[in-house]
Amino acid sequence: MNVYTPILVLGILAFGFALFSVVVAGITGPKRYNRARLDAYECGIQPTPQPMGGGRFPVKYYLVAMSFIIFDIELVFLYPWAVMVDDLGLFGLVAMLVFLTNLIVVYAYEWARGGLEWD
Amino acid sequence: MNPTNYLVLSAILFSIGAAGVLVRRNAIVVFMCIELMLNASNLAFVTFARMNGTLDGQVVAFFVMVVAAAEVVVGLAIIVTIFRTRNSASVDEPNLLRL
Amino acid sequence: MNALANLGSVVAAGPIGVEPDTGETVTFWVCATLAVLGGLGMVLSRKAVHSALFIALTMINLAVLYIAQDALFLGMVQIIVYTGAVMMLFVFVLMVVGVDASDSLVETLKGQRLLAGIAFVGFLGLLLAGVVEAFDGVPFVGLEAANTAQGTNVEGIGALIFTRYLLAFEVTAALLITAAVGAMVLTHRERVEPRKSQPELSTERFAPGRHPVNKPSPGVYARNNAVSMPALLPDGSTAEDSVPGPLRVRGDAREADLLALAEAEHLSAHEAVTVDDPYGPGPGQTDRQASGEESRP
Amino acid sequence: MVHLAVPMAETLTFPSLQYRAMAPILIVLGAAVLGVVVEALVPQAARRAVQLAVTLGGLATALVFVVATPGSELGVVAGGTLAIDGPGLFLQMTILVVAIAAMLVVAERRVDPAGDAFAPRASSLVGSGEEQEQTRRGWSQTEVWPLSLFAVGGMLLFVTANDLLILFLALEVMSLPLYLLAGMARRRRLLSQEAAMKYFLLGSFASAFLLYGSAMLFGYAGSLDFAAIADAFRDKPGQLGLQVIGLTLLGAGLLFKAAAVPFHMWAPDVYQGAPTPITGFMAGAVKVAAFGALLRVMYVALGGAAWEWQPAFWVIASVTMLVGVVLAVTSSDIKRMLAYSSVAHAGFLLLGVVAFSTAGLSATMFYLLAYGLTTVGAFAVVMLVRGPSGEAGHLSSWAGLGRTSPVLAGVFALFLLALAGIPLTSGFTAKFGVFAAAIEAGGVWPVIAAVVASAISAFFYLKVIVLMFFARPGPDAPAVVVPSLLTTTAIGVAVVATLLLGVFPQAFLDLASGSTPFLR
Repeated sequence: MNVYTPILVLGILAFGFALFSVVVAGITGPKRYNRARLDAYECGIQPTPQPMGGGRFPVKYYLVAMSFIIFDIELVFLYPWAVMVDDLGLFGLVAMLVFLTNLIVVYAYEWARGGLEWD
Repeated sequence: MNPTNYLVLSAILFSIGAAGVLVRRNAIVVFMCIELMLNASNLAFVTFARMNGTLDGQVVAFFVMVVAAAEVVVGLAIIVTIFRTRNSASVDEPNLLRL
Repeated sequence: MNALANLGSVVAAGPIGVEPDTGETVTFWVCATLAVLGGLGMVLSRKAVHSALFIALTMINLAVLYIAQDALFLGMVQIIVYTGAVMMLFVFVLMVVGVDASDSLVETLKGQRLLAGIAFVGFLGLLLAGVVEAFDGVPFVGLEAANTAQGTNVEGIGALIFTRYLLAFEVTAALLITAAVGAMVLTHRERVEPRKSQPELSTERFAPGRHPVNKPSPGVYARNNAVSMPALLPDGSTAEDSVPGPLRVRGDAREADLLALAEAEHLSAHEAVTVDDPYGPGPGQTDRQASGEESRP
Repeated sequence: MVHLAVPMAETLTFPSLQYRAMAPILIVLGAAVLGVVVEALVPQAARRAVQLAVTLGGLATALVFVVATPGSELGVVAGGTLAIDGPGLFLQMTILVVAIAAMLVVAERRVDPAGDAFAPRASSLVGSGEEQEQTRRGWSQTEVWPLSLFAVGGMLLFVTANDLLILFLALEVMSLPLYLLAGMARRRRLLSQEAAMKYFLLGSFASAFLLYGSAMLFGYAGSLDFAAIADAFRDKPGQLGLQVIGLTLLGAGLLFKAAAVPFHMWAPDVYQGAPTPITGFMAGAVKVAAFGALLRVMYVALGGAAWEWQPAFWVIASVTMLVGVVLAVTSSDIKRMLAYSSVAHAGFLLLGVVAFSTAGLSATMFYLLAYGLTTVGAFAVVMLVRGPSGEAGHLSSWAGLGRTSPVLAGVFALFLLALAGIPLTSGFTAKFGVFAAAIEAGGVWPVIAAVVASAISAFFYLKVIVLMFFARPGPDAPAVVVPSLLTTTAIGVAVVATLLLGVFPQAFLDLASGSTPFLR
């Protein structure tokens, strides 16, 4: 056996579990159909196909998604730096601070211009 | 297995992406095809890194991922904006720029 | 971290300057097949959402191949940045644009697909010829030495980013700022008027012609439990504003159904309800009847 | 811990950063970041003035630093990823001069009654009440300034990149802001946004090719460094397929930015759709940056493979010139005509690149200086001729302009003559230089094609001049707006440069040839 076996086994297990859950639920669950069951519950919206113009995300959340990406990237840069922080020393710290300053500028800009307001 | 297989895979993916850019008309899908091309380049860089025994190729692939993320933010913002102006995201539709 | 580093060293211990071993061969063929299928699926599927899912499949498989090639950190970054963030943004934008937006696969330029196909085959042939000619049979030096020079793969990459590629690292910050500013410029709608304060809002609420208290709740009857059904007023007419505004705007509000109206009339006349049910059994008692189970209290 | 199991870590050697040599790049990028800070902190009303000061101040300071770079600072810096050498400094100087002129035009807000050339907020829907209110309040999208500065910073990096990774990053730093700027026009926004999308999709397509080409060259040479790649081409025969794929794809990516045929299809649409000041900026500065990078890649990294790329480049150069002029003849919109003319000029410039000699290098650099300034001036003039709904783009509305506003028509005629390469203008000296270099390198046929293309191009440039001076103004003749001091200065600089480089070119020719060759 070699090093790839655990990964393969894990993959098979994950896939198998997903398949098992779906199939077993279909087999063992009771099937009782009536019209009301297909209705949305009290607070729900009528389950009709969404017309064009509906069912879309408002564009304002784009900024949230964008901020996530920017800080995600900050994270993947921080990780190798953190691992190497002893060897990199002051030089690495200054380099990282310059980088972070730039991202803080982004953050300040977004904040000041209302990009982080929720409504 | 022949190590060159990784490069063959990279070439196949790159070609699929390039063909997709030429065939598809939806701007978002075209952009996905470009992302596939970047991914294929990354695979080539990683394979060459291993071939040469240096980490330089991996570092390039890392930077390419970061660049791709920035490019995606800008590109999708442009596509969303044009969609809001025109309610459609097809490259060919009412194209004012044709002569 | 420890586990990751261990995994890295274990994986790195696999192929060292020699032919990839069997495990890697199996991994390669499985992942390569899936990656190519993902790529083809992306190009060929009609709906943009399906394309997005297919390319995510390709990216995850590429991540596995990176890890198989001693690029542990890169494999993780591929999953975190590409699959996690970039594809998330793609799918998000598809939700903004409308998931239903599908691509007509009708050719706008005649013969374009054929030409693209020919170009694809020719281009692929050229690439393969070049690559195979150049490297067929060339063994890998392997990354064992490079990955352990600083300790682990991540540390090796960290060392390179902060020394030789320091300028590239700082320049990346410029890209990120550009991206953020661009996204703000194109999608953030700045307020022309300052935000309304609480006192202003409550003054407005009590202005003539507004609803200071709750609007009537929708017609949630025993027979119909969706908010798209308007409430009935005591005189038998419907209360339009009992259905939420967005539903009315989208045209999703339904007519109060006649059955309910008739029911209301009967009830007001203190008569038993004997109307024929045009919809079949309603909720409540109907579950058991429909499934034919024993009814129990 | 894992660390116990592995050998002692090698000690790191940190790169010595030659801040003086990199100063222009750092100043411009620093000014751009400062511009974003200004966006965050300075109130709406004062923003434009502050941004203008930061932008012009940053660019001017960087220019001073470029010009005053002592010879002792020249060298390969930043861990070998950047080459600050003679050609690099000359190109950086050109980019900065062109960018300053272009920024003066960007700042113009007297021409359009509603304000500058940009939407008050690019995020507002066209024609919405929100947008009208913003226009009424005189809002302007001041992010234009930091974005332009980032683009300039990317260009400065692009022409000095000595490493495939920096080359790719610089390309993106330069391009991303331009994609954004192209879509922000005040008038005809949909056209502008479509231009931005087209530019973006084709641009990222091209950079993917550049990246794959880089990967192939990396695989071939085992290094990203230009010098190491050149060594590989010298010492490592074989793997010809890989060499060819690498340099073809890398070349394609660069030729796209240079707008050479067959990678030119974006140019007319983007030039037409983008706000005119940005078009001038792109046509002038991006051309300089793209050719600067192309020169360095071809001369330094791929010099050893010149026999591989030269034949193809002769063909591309000839086809580019001819296709450019033929398409320019058929276009009836002034911005499209100038766009196709820019394609044709890419062909002329390629003659200098493909000559692969010191003469070719200095001739190309001189050409870039002359062309960049003339183009910025020409697009600035285009901005001033306006109809009721914005710029009067159609050529027919330029009829009789020589009678109604002779000064403006005269200036535009001067620019057109320079673009056509008539003697006593900068265009003549520039073309003469690249033709001579190309003939010296054995490219007789391409030069014949270039002469033919020049003749055809003279035809349509003169057609516009004849139209302006000898035709009668039509009923819907556009108005010529008197610009503020900013645009006047930019046009003035362009006029002086066009004449100076045409009549007394020697000092600048010496400067260009004295700055060669590339360091490696």
